[in-house]
Amino acid sequence: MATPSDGAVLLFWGVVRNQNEGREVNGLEYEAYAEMAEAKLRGIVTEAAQRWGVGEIAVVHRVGKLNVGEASVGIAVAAPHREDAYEASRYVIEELKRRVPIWKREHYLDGPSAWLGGAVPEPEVPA
Amino acid sequence: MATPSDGAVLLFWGVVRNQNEGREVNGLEYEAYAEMAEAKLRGIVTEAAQRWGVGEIAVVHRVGKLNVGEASVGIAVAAPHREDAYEASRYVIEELKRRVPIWKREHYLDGPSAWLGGAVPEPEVPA
Amino acid sequence: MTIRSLFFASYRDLAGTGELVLTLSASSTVADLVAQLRASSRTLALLPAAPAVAVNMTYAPLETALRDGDEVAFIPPVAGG
Amino acid sequence: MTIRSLFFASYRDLAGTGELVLTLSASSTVADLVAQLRASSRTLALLPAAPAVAVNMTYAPLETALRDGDEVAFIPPVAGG
Repeated sequence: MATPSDGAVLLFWGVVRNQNEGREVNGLEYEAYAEMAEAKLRGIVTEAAQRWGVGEIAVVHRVGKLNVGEASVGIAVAAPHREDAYEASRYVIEELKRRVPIWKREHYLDGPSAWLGGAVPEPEVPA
Repeated sequence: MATPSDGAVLLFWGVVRNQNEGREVNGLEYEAYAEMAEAKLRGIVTEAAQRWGVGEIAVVHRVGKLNVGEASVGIAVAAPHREDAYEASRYVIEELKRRVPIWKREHYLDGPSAWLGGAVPEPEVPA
Repeated sequence: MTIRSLFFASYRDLAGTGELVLTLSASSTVADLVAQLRASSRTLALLPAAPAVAVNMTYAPLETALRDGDEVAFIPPVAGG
Repeated sequence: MTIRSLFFASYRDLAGTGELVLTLSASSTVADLVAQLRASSRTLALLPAAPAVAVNMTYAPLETALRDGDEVAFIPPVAGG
């Protein structure tokens, strides 16, 4: 997806880990409010592209069951300069975690599954 | 190269651009003091791994002629946490540019090629 | 007016369903909808009094006035990535 | 003593070669080697008076005392990545 003026390509993958806060994890389940999640991701990508002058950003996020070692999220950024690629990539993952309606349920080796706590999105509009 | 405890994988590629400081570039040539470059890269990777607790870091840097759009350098980092993956990846590319003995000659559409100015490495030892 | 409520993740577990359609009196706010839901069942009573919500896919405060046909999504703390 | 000098990139263009082996008087420093090289040819005279150097693959200051068999690499500004 890079163009001839891009000098840096950065790929980030979030991967399911075998543990979280000391408990052994043997799988995850992601649920999304798909239509809104897509709209929010599009918004985040547009913000990042404008702020860092980055032409190409792609994001994928899986839903459903994932095993340890599988990628849950991928972010690809191509930019003329590496500083912007790193900043834009980091912005996308942090904002995704902050306000994209996706939820995660962890399955543990030693007990029942649990929805994970996370970020509480702020209102975008006044009342 | 990721292990089950790694939650983030970050791949950086530096790519030959079609321009630099306003001049159209149609290719690059990299030269390295290969043995020393490898030793310095190993040192940088070890520093990053220790500082950010990152288990897996791989770096490749090409030498010789490259065309626009080809990758000159690749850095792969796998880490338990994404913050460390971003920091370690960024550290490796910045330190590589600061002190690994590799040189770049640009070939221009409108004139002869030129070695690019860059960073002057600091002494590592007292006299 | 008719309001469609959507429930996800842990809130879906409380609602026992992903979607409920309720009839509210005119000039109701999101807070009124939350109160009505919390009074409607023993498990929905466990919904926070001030949950994050999205009205028609935009995160909105509890004081937001609802209009007929609005879709209100109840958003537990998000944990993508 | 015998010192092996290595030249890369633009410095190799000045030296006309990648490697020169010189005999220096005992207790010479890197600065002495630089001076001797700069005096040895019209193009090597264009070598900076205080270039970055690596002695046996470690970046070292100009005051570094040389020992027989040392390898001194002349390092133009680096530009990897």
